[in-house]
Amino acid sequence: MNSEGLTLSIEYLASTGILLSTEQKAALQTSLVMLQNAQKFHEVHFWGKIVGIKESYFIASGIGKGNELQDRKFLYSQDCMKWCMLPILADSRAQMCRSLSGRFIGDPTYEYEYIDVKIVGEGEEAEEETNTVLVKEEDRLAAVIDEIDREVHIVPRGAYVKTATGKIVTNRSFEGLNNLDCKKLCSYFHFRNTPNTDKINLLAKATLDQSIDFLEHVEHDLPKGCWALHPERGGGLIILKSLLWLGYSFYHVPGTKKFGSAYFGTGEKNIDLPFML
Amino acid sequence: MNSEGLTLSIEYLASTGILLSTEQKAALQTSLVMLQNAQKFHEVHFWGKIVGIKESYFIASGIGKGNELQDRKFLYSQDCMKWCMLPILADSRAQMCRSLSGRFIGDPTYEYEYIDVKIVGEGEEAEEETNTVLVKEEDRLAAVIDEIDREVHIVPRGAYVKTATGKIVTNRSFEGLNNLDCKKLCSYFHFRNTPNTDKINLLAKATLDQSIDFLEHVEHDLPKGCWALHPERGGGLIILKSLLWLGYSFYHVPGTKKFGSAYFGTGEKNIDLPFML
Amino acid sequence: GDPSSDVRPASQEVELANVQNKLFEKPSEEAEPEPEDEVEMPLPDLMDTAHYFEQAGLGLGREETFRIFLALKKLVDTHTLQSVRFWGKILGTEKNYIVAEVEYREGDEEGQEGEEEEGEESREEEADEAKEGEDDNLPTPDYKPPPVIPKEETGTGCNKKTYFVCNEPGGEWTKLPPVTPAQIVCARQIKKFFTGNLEAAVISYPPFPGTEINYLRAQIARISAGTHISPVDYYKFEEDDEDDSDGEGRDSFVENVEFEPPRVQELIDPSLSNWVHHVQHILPQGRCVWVNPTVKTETEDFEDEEEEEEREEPDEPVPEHGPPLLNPISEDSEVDSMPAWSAGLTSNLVPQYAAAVLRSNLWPGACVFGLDKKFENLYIGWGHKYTAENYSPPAPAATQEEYPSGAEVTEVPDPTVDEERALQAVQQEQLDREAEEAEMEEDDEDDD
Amino acid sequence: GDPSSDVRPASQEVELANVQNKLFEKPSEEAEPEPEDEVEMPLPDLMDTAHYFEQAGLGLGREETFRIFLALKKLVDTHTLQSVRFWGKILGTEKNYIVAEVEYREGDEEGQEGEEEEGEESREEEADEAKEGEDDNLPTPDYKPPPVIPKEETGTGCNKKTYFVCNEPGGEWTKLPPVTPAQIVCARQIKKFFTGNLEAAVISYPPFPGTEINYLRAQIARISAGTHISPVDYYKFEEDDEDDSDGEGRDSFVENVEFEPPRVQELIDPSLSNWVHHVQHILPQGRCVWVNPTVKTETEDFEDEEEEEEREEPDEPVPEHGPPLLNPISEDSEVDSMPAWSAGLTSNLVPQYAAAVLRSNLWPGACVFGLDKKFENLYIGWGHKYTAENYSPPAPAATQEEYPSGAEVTEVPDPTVDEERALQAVQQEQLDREAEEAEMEEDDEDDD
Repeated sequence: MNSEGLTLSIEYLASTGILLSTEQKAALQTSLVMLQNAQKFHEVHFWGKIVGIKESYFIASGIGKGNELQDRKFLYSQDCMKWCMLPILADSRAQMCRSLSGRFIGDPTYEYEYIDVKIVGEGEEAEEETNTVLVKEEDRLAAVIDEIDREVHIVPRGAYVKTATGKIVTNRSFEGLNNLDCKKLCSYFHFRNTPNTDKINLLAKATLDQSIDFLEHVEHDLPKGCWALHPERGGGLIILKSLLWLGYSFYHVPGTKKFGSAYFGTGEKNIDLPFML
Repeated sequence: MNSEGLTLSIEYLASTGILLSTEQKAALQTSLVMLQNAQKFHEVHFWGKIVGIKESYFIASGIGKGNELQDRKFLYSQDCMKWCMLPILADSRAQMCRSLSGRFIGDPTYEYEYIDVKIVGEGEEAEEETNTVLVKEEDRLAAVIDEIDREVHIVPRGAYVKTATGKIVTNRSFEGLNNLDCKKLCSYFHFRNTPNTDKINLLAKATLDQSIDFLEHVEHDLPKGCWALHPERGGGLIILKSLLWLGYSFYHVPGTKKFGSAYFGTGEKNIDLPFML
Repeated sequence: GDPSSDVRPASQEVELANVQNKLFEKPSEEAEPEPEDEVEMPLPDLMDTAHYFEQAGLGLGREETFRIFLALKKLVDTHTLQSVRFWGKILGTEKNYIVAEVEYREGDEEGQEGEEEEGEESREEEADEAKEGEDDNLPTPDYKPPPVIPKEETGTGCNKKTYFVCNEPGGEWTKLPPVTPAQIVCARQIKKFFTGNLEAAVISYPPFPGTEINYLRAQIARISAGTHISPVDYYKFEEDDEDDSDGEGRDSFVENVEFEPPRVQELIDPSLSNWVHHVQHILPQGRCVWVNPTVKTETEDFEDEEEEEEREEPDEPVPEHGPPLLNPISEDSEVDSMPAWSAGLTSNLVPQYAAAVLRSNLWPGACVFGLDKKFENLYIGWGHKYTAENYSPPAPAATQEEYPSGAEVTEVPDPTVDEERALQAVQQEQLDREAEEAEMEEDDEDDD
Repeated sequence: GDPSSDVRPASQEVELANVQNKLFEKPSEEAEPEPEDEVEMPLPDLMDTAHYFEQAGLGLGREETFRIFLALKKLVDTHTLQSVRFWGKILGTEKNYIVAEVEYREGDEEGQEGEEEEGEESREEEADEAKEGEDDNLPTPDYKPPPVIPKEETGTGCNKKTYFVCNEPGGEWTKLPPVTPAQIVCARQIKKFFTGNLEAAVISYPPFPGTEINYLRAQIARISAGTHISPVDYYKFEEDDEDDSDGEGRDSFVENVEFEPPRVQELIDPSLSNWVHHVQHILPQGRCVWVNPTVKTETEDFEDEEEEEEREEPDEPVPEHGPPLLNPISEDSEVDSMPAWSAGLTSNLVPQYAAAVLRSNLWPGACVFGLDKKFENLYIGWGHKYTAENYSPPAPAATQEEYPSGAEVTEVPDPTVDEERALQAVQQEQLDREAEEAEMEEDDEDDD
C-alpha cells in the first residue's frame, strides 16, 4: 500500500479488522517520507504489522528505481518512527527460521533456539547429530515476511506490465477490473518472481496476453479454497482474504486504479487449513 | 469530488476545516449509490455544503453520459439521504436570486422578498416602478451554486481533454502536476464552459496545447490574489482556497491523479475582497 | 463503446444500499417522547467505545461501526431488551457475521422456548431406532449412548445471554438458538472456518450436532467465557448471595456502584490481577454448572429411570469444577508458554490520556480496553482458539464390541486329530464308567 | 528519462517531516515519574474533544489534530503553564495559524514584561516631533492626540490569557504580545486577510498600530470575547466577591464543583439561556474595564498633568458599560436580523448520545459543543466578523484646523471707497470730539 494516501487507503481494509490508530497514522505519515528520502527509495509501501506478545512490528517496503518486483527492501519499526532494514537471509538460514513456531515476542534481539538435526554417516551407521543454533527474532521476522510476501502478495490482473525489455512496471493505463472479472479468482495475480505458465493448459494459454499474464494467478492455489473473496458494499469493493496467512487482506475498487493489501497478523502460517475448509 | 472514495478523499481538505461527520459519511456512502442508480448518472460527485441558520444543505452533482462539463445536474439534501433536484433557472430569475443577500435559512420553501425596480417611461418622464417578487430559497440555492461553480470550480491542467469531436472527457493519462507546476496558479483551470483565449497574448498562445488548454486558467482572475495557494505537508499536498467564495477549497496531490474540491460555506460571496488583500 | 455499460453501481451494490437505507430512517417524531426516561437506555454508545478501540488500532472502520450502531438501534427498537452490546465480528469465507449480545427484559423472552427441543428430539429419534432393532432377533447391542447432558436454561450458564447475528449491518438479525453441552464439547474438538451461511452443514469429525448456526453459537459461548473480562471490583456479587461462602455457586453479580476505577498503570500491570472474568467458565461437560448426568431430569420418562439408575451406579462420575465467576485473569493458564493476555497502552507519546488495552493470546482477536469507569470487550477474528501445535482431529473411537465377550462366541482353534481322539478316548472312558456306574446303581436299586 | 528526478518527496516535504519528527519523540523514561501527581495536568485531552467536534462535522483532520496535540504537549513541557487549550486555527492567504491559549502558573510569566512598552514608545516619538516644531516661529497647532488608553495588565481583561501561535504543528511556538486598546479599536474598523507571516505590515486605513502579530492578537481577543461560552453554572463567581452586588465589576470565576450538567435538549433550546459568556465583553474603548482616559496613570510625567487636567475638565467622558461576565448568550444582539447562535445536535439518527453544538453567526467559524460535563470552544476560520453589508472603510477625518479661528486671521472683503470715506468721516469726527473734550478737561484742571 503506497505510503502516500496510506492513512486513507488502509480504511478500505477496515472491515477485516485492519486498522491503524491516529497516532500510528500521524507517525507513519511523517516517518515514511523521511525514510523514502533517507534511503532514496522510488516509492515506499506500507506492508503490514506482525503482532507480537510484547510489542508489534510495523513493516514497510521500499522500492528502488529498478524492477518493482525485484528491487524491494523490507524494513521494520516498533514505534512507527525509527525504521531498520531487515536482513537478507541465506536460504539455509531462512529455512531454519521458517521451521520455528509459536508467536513472535516483539523484541528483535530475542534469540530462539533452533535444534538442527543432521544425519551423520550412511546406511546403518547413520546417526542423528543435534546441535542448537540461536536465531534472532529479527532474522525470523525477515524470513516470515519474505514467505508471506511470496505466498500471498497479490495484485489485480493488468496492474503491472512487463515491458519489451523484461522490466516490470506499473501499468499506467490500468483502469481496474470490471464488474464480472473482479469476482473471479483468476483476475488476481501473485506478485512474485516465479512466472510459471507450465501449469496452464494450452487452450488457456492461447488467450493470455504476454505483457500482462507474466504472473501466476491465484485460482489454482492449493489447497482449493485458500482464498476468501468477498464483494463488500454490494460489490463496490472487493476484499480477498488469505486463509493460509490469516490476516492478509487485499482490496480493489472495481473500475478504478485503487488496490492494495496489508498483513496484520501473528506471523504464523495456518497449517491447519486443510482441516478447516 | 467523486462519490466513490468520497469519505476518504474529503480528508485531504480537512486542514481547511472541511469535514463530514461519521454519520454524514455513512449516510452519503449509501444514498449517493442509490442516487446514481435512480437517476442513471454516469458519476456522482459530492459538491459541498451550504451552511444555513437553521439547517444546512448538502450538495451533490450528477454527471450524465455526455460532456462532463455540460451534462451536470445539481441536487441537494438536508439529511444526506433524500436528494432533490435543484431547479434550472431562467437568467432573469437567477439574476434576481443573486442580488439577494444575507445568510441562507435552511428551509427550501422559505420565501425571500425581492424588490424589483423597473424604470418606466423615457427621458424626464422616467419613473421607478417597484414591485415585490417572492423568491424561494430553493431557487436562490440553485443560483448561488451555479454561480460558485462557475466562478471558482477548478481542476488541474491536463485532468481533462477535449477530444477531436469537441467532447470534454477525463484524461486517462493524466499523471498529476509535477513539483514545480503545482505551485503555479497557471496550472489550475476553471472548470467552466467559457473558453476565452483572447486574454492570452500571442507569445503564450504559441505554447498552448489545444486539447488541454481549452479552459481558462486562474492566474489572471481578478482581483489579483483572489486565490490562496498553500503547499501543505511540505508540498506533498497542494491546497487552493478561494478568497472570493470563502469556503471553497481544492486539493491536488502532485504526481498523482488525486484532486478534488468542495465548498463548505455560507453561500455568500466575499464582496469585501478588494479591501481585504 | 458506451462507457456506462460496465460502470458501477452494480445492481448488487444498489440492493445493499437499499437495505442499508432503512438504517438511516430518522426516528419518527411521534415515537420521540420516550427519551424522557433516559435511565433505561439499552443502546450502548458504540461510537464512543469504538473511539477507544481505534486508538489501540483495533476495531472496524468508522462508517461500518456507525452502521452497526444503527443496526443495534433497530434491534433495540424491535425487541424489548434489557441490554444490548456489540459482541464483535466473526470472519467467514463467504460472508462475515456481525454479532450482537442481548439480554431480554424479564418475562419477555419472545418465543424463546419454541426452538429448544430440536436438538434433543433428533437424539431421541436415534434412541427410538435402537429400540426398534430389539424387535428382530438380532443380537442386542450393549451400546448405550452417553446420557444426554441437559442444556442450560435460557438466562443461565452458557445461555445467559442471547445472540443475534447478521451478515451486513442493515440485514435481518437472526437469533441464535441456545447452545447445548454436546455442541460445546464437539466444537472443542473441531476447527472449521465459518462460511457465513447459518444453514451450512458442519462437515467434521467428530460429527457436529447441528449446522453452522449451532457451531457459531458454541464458539461465541466459548469465546465469551474465555475472554470477557472487566476491571476488578467493577462487578460484585449480590449482597444476599454473600452467605454462600465459596464463590463457585454464585452465577449473578451486579454493578458495583462504589467502583473505584484502577489507574491505567494498574490495569496494564503484568500481573494482570486487576482484571476478572465476568462470564462463567465452561466445564469440560459443556455446561457452566455441573450436572450429574446419571440423575435424570424431571422431564424424562419415569419408567426408564429406575432401571438406568441401577445399571449405572457403579461409575458415579466425579463432579467437575472450574474457576469461579469474577476470577482474576492472572490465574488463566499459559498459552504455549506465553501469557494468556498481552497488555499495553493505546498511546506511547501521550500516556496521560491513554487507555489500557489487553489482547487475548488464547483467542486471537479478542481484546478489551479499560479507562476510568469505561471498559468494553470486543472480538474480531475467525472464531478459533490459538493452538501451538497442528490441529489433528481426534482418533476414531475404538471399534465397538458387538457381543459381550464369552466362551460361546470366542473362536478357538480347531482341535487336531490327536486331540479329537484324546477327547473321544476320554469321552468313551467316561461313557464306559457311567455305564458301569449305571449298572452298579441298577444293582443297588435292585438291592433297595 | 529517469523517473525519480521529479518524484516526491520534495525537499520541502522532507524538511517538514524532519520538523514534525520531533513531535513523535517518546517521552524519555527519566522524565516519566511525574504522572503521579495527575491532579495538575495542563494538557487537555484534545483527541477527545476533537471526537465530539467531528461528530458535528467541525474541526480539522485527525492526523492534524493529533499533531497539534503533540505540539501542545511540547508547549506544556517547555513552559510552566497552569492550563493550555487549543484555541483554533486562523486561515491565512499564505500560511495558517494554529493558536494555543495558555495561562501561566502564578509568578511564572517569563519575560512577559519585556515587550510591553513598544507600542507606546512609538506614540511618544510622534509627540516629541510635535514639540520640536514649537521652536520655529510657525503657528502652534492646537491638535492634541487623544490620550493613550493604557492597556490592560497581563492576567486581566483582554490580556487575561496568553496566546502562542505556529504555522505548522511542530514548528516553533511564538508568543503573541499583549493587546492594546488602540489595536482593538483599530481592528474593529478594518477587515484584512491574514497572510500567515507575523511580521507582515497591516496596510489599512485607519493605520493599524502594529504588524500582523498585533492584528492577530486583537482579533483573537475579539473572537474570544464574542464566542467563548460555557453551560450556565459551569463557572461561578468566587464566594468572597458575592458582596459586590452588581456582577459587572467581577472579573474572576471558579469552576462550580456542584455543577449539574443541563440536559442536551436544554442546551439546544432556542432561547439559548443555558449558555453564558465566560470571557469579558470588550468595551468600545478597547478594554474590558473602563478607564477614564483623562486621569493619567502614574507612569506619565507629572509636569504635564496639571496643565492638561485643566484644559480637559469640560469634556469629562461618560464611563462605558458592557454586559457583565457570565451573561447569558440569549442577550447577544441579533446579527443581520438572525439569531447570534445556531444550535443543533450532532446526530439526527441517534439523539440518545448526541452532543449539543452551537455555531456563532457573528463570528463564522466559532463553535462550541456541550455534553454532560464536557464542553469546548473552537474557532476555525478567517478571523473576521460577519457583516451583512459591504465593508466600507471609515471616511477620512475632517481636515484639521491649522489656527484657532479669530478676527486676526479671518479674511474680510476690502472696504469700498465709500466705506473708507465714511470710516474716515467717522474717525475725523471722533478726533474732533476728542480734541474738544481735551480742551474742556484742560479747562477743568485749571479750575482745581
